[in-house]
Amino acid sequence: MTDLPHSPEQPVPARTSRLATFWRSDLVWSYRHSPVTIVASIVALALILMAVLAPWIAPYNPFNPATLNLMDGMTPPNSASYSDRYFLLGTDNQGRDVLSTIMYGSRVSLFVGIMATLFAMVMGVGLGLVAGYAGGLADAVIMRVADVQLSFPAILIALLIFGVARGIIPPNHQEGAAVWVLILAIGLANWAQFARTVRGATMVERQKDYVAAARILGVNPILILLRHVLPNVLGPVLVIGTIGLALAIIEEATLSYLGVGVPPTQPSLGTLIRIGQQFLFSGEWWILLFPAVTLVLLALSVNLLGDWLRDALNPKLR
Amino acid sequence: MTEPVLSVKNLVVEFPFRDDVFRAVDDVSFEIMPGEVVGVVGESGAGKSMTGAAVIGLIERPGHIAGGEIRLKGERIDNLPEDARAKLRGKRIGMVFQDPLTSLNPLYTVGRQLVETIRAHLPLSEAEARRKAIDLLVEAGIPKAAERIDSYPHQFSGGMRQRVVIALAIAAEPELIIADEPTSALDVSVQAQIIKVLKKLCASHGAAIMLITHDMGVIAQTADRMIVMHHGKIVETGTVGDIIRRPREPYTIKLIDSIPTISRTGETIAPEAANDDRAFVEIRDLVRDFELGRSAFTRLLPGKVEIFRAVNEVSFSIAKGKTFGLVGESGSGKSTCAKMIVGLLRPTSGSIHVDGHDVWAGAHGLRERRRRVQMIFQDPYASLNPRWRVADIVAEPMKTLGIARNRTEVQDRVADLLTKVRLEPGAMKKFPHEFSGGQRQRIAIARALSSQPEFIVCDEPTSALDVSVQAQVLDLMSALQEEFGLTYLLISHNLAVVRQMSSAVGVLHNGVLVESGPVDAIFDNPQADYTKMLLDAVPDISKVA
Amino acid sequence: MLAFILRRLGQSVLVMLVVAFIAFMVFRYVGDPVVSMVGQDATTGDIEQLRTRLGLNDPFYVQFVRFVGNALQGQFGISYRLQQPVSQLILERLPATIELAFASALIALVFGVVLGIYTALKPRSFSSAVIMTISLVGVSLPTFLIGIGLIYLFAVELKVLPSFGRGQVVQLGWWRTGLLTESGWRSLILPAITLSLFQLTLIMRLVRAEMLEVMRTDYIRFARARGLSQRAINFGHALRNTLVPVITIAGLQLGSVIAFAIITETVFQWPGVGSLFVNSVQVVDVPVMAAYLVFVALVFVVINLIVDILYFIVDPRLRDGARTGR
Amino acid sequence: MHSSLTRIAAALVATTMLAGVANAETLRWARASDSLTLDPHSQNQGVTHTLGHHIYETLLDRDVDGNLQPRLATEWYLKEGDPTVWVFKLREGVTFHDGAEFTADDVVFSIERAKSEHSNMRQLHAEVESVAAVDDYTVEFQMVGPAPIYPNNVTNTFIMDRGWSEEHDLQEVQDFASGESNYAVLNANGTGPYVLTSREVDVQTVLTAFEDHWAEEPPAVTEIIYLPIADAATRVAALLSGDVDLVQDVPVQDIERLSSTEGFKVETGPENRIIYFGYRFGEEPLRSSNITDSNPFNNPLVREAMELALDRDAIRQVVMRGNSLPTGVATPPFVNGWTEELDAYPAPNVERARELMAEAGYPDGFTVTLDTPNNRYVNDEAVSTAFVGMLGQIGIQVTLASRPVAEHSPIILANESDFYLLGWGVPTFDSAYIFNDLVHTKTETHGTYNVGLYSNPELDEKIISLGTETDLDVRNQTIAEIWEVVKADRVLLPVHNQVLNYAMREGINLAVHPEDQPRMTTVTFSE
Repeated sequence: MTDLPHSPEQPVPARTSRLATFWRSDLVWSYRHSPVTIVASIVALALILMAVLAPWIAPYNPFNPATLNLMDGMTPPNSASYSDRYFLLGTDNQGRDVLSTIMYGSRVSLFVGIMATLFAMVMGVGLGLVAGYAGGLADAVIMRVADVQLSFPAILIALLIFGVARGIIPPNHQEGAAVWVLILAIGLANWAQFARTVRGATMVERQKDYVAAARILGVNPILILLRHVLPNVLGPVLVIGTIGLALAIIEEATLSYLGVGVPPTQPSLGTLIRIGQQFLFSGEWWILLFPAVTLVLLALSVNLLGDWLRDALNPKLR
Repeated sequence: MTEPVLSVKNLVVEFPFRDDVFRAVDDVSFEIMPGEVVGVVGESGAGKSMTGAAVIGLIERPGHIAGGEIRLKGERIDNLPEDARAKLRGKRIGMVFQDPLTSLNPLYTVGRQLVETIRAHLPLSEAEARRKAIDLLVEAGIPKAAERIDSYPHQFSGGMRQRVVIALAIAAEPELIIADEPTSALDVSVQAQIIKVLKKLCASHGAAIMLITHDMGVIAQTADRMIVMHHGKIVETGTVGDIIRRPREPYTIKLIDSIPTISRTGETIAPEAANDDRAFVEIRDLVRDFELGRSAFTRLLPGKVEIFRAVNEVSFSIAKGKTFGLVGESGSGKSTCAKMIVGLLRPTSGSIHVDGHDVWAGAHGLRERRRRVQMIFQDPYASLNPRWRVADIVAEPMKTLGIARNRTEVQDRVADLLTKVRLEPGAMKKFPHEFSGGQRQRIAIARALSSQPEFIVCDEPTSALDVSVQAQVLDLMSALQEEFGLTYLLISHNLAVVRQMSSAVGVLHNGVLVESGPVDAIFDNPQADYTKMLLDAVPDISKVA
Repeated sequence: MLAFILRRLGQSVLVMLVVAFIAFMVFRYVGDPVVSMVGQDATTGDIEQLRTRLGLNDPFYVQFVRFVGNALQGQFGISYRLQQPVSQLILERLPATIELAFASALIALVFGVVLGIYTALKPRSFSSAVIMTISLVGVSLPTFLIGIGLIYLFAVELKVLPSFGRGQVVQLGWWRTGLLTESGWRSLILPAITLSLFQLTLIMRLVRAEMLEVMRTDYIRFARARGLSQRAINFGHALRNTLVPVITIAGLQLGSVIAFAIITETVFQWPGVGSLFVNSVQVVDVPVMAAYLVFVALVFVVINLIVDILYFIVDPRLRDGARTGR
Repeated sequence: MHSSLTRIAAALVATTMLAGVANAETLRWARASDSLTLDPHSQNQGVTHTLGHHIYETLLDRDVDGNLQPRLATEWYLKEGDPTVWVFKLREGVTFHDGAEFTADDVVFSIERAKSEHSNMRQLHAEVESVAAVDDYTVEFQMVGPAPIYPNNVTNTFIMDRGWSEEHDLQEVQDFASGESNYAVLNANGTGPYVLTSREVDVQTVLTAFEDHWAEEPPAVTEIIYLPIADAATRVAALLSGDVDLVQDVPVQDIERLSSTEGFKVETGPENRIIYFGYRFGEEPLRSSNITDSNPFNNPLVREAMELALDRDAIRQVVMRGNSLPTGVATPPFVNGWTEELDAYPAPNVERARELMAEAGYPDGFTVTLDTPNNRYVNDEAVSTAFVGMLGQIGIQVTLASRPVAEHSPIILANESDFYLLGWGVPTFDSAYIFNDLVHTKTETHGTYNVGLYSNPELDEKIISLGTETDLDVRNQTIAEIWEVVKADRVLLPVHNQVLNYAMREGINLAVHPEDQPRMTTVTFSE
């Protein structure tokens, strides 16, 4: 029998280097051809870098109260302050450098956002996998809970969870735990999206024969879920994760706006906006404007990336 | 016969693909005369569907006609503006798609869709259009058409829906019907009826048919002339009889050679029976019930349980080293059988013994089953985890069952297996999407062999593949059976494949094994009516007029 | 159908009980209402006494059972803060919230669906890309910022629209409506827009995605092959099929508008249940907070039920039970 | 573009102003929160009383300087020969809104009601044993003992009509536990200058002038539309956009902008409220500190260091925008017992403070959590944040726990805070009110807000004596002695007295009320 190396039905790409393959991959190709995405990713990257490197690149450390001079408060952007220090974006009502607080604040916001999203992701993906794979009662219970959860705005749920946590944690530990409570609250408020999507994708994947092949071998169901199903449902998870990150950042801001966020001595972007909003009418526009613009830029660029990712990972939409 | 209905000259359809351009249809020319049935045949990717889409003007973006011309009754149509082309559709060119389940809008009644189509093209009142719709349904062979016209698509069976689709296509009396794989999604028995309806309707309404299909058998039975396409080009055209009996081009020759037939033409490919006739696999009174319409919550409540029996007391046995073919149409329970045998689904009652071990009996049976039984699936695209490398896919069974643990040992074995299924060992590092369908099915076979099984259940192993590839895979399976002394359970709706591969065969219908026995006996001298009907319905190139 | 609705109702009751329980439990931890209720002059003894009188010293389950029992009779007790029956308070404020929610739901639905269809029908056009990108701004701006921005622009700088409240209202039976006066309509504009933006974006994107999905289906191709007009295909076939999945999600989204209104109502001082809730949270007015949560759950349950029934009407496949179709 | 916008805006302002002048007698009055109830004795809370004063009246009133003034009572004195009886002579010719005549019987009824079990005003009348009508216009209050300053306690206790109350079953004050709402919560019948026309809780309350009021001059404002607007930005926006005429609780940062905006002005004046920091006394280590073997706050040197770190003037200038009166004593200047010497505070001295910290044994400082409300006092959170920065400079690393007052108060009252910010109003205008609750050792009846659990038996004795001492000179001497100890011990760390701001449309005149209880009767209009 003369063996044909390739069937005629589908051309197989010539072998190229891994880098070249990557460069030609769908994802990269669609990225290269979307100027909005390129700009968004540059903005997002810049903001993330700015946040991560804040302790090294910020002109001041606004979290260290010892360095503050209250009399520097309300210095307008790019002008001389009481103590003769220079503040590019001015100072807030506590004499904190607005630029530095934005840098450190983004750090807090991003940390909360990323951790909360990761938490929601792990929980949602886990429950979604179980619901989609096991089906039956587990599925019914998990998805009902998710439905109820989805019908309440995340903010309301986060408020509730925040309230409960505050009730449980003794007052003296609340501030230290505030960030974690926030992460927990936002995470718990957002897991259902992941669970829903993953459940749907899992139910599709479960029907596929590669899962049957593993089941025939008697592979442990947990291993099937983790090694077979999980990698194949990660695409939509990534999309929701990205969009969820933007959402989490906004939720953190809204919670902080409602006054139930991180301590005001270590403000996040939302806390900064809450503080800045008080100066909307009094002329100190920089205290509100710069953090607000940063927040919107951050959320927008992350959203744009998520949007691109959604389209890029869903070739049908192209 | 002066003027052709359709005349296509030097048609080129291109798909700009990133920096590249993919030529789906390349310099294709042909003509269809009034009332003529022309078959367009080719394997997947041959450009036959794209040619049809180009004619009716439904090429999906970003594809477009890049050259050539299309004339309908002499009038050039490919360069018409979109709304003018839209007016031709349905009115002068009708189309039938492959899947009747998805071709109809699920939210509207059949009648509404018919009336809407009729009134879009003919100046009829609502009532007149409705009368015509009923007539069309009657013509298309829908019983009680006057009542059923107000039913929704989901209330029809697949075959009935395809009749509705044909009625819709013919509703405005077009001169040409393009039928794109009109029967591929249907069972054999239904397939024959649909072809008949299509031919009858077109004949009575005077429409020519452009029949696009991968199934040479369908064309053999239906078409007057045929066009063979390959890689976007026409390879050969001629009358059906000429091409099937005397193909000229090497591609056509190879294509026709690889088509299995239910008539025993030559040597059997299946290896001659080993002398050991003791039943290696023994299926006894296998039954499987499903509960219907119960959600997880309602299951908690007491109440009447409606039961559907998918498999009903099926018994057969397979001798070691032999192939048992299990045939049946969709819903006959053959896949349920397969699932019970490989351990994916617990039987309601009955037993399955492999080499004397009851595979559903406790931990022992479980162990024996996992070691001895393997499965090859229908869809090579879904049966390989797309995120795993080939090496890992093939190694999984041997690692899971502890056949080989040491890394180099695993690697050696995987390389060995890949060679056995005639793939380069270099394939190990690649992902499944880098392979064609046939190659993937070989990877799947390598995986099945990886646990050194004695018995392999093959569930429609080639039905997703093109004929030429199908032949290669079947060859490979036979060769491996010989080499390893494997026992196969071959499940297929394709009678020809079963006949070619099996030594014994069973026919399943509605969960019941209506007939079983040696393959020649069943095929040449069927006893059950169902088997006879099935065999009669099979389109076969040997039946060419 | 009846059996189906009964089953749904059963599930709804379960949901309500769970929410009631959570609501009750949560608020036991939010803070101590008594401290806000007594004045600066109260002594520790007074406080203890009030706690006992309010039953706050009873075991948890006793309080819960009492709560559910009363809730079933529509009794959520007396607001600690306003000293009026909670059910009356909520009923009084319901019209404001419902009018706001409906107005913004309408905006979100109309613009969401229209823009969604537009961007789906012209997926590659420049204007669609612009709409899609701009719509992301809508979900990237926190609601409170949008509200403040709109107030600043339209009320303070331009002085064309009122900055707060719902203007003049007219009493129609127990329903107090702002829709019959000009000032009522003018007051509605900014809050309704603020509240609708988020949902608008969601619905638009949902409609677009679903419609693109539908446009790729065989029956749309077949409809084109049948020579139906583009109009008939887009709006007769594609849209209706698009709306089936949209109904569920849009329905639930619109339900959550009512609860989502918390922030908008606070910013615009809109006298609805949302601002009642926020005001109550500040002073830990437990009866109001618990009743509000139960109310939101009720809205969810009712909307869910309506959505299910709509589904039945829209999708014939469901009417025959799921068994026939695959 | 910009100039045309401004022109449009200016035109619009002009039209709204015209509209405003046209119905000059109506005043749209906005503040942060609504009155909790119209039931006069249910809540002892400033906002509630403020509205109450427009509908109901009290026996005595207080002027802008805090002096007692006649209202429904024209004279009041201790009964000759019996220092335990207070006599009130009542005003004649006063009628309730429903036409009923005001008599001594109504006073007896109201005081008894205010003393009843569910009344929140009960505490103020705890010393009253019984009330009796001598004749139609004379009432005698029998006290449990000598109660020299009791008249100070009646300024927020409103007088209801006995007939109307009995008709509507109002003998009992609203009881939360009963699960029922009483008639007086939403309805009112007082003798006050305004009649309740409509009330929509949290939305708006409309009052119209009472034509038969006893006052000679009818008020300039004939109709009041009272509008609670919780969000500060919205409140200011409402004033700027002409939707309201008068706004209370103006954020300090907006005062300058408002007063410099054409057509608006801001009245400011001191409030009878002190803002202070408190800390835990006693040997027990702090809960939130890294020092686990002692309580740094218990060390007087640390307390002195903290005071030296506190830059009150900077807080005034930056955080309060000049709208506060920094002080060194925990009492507002209105209060009996306040002196200028007490009010003096040391200049900040970080160097010295660091030395004191080292001397106290905390050269590297320590950590602690500061509990602050964030919606109770003017810029409360910002004041705390600023102090956190200042303490950071002497090595005290503070974590700020900022909470809404509803969450803050329970922590305070349960003595769970190590270090906190609190404000204290003095409705009786007497130091004893401060000592009773903030300085006296915590007991069932005293020291409710002595969060730091400061305890000085000697002071306790003196504080108790204030309640019965009838010789005012002796009493004032004792008050001075107590203040001396309190200040020397730094029992509390006062920051400033709050300053109130009322913003209004140009053409409206209203002075700031020290208890933040503005009376619309005092509003005048000018051209």
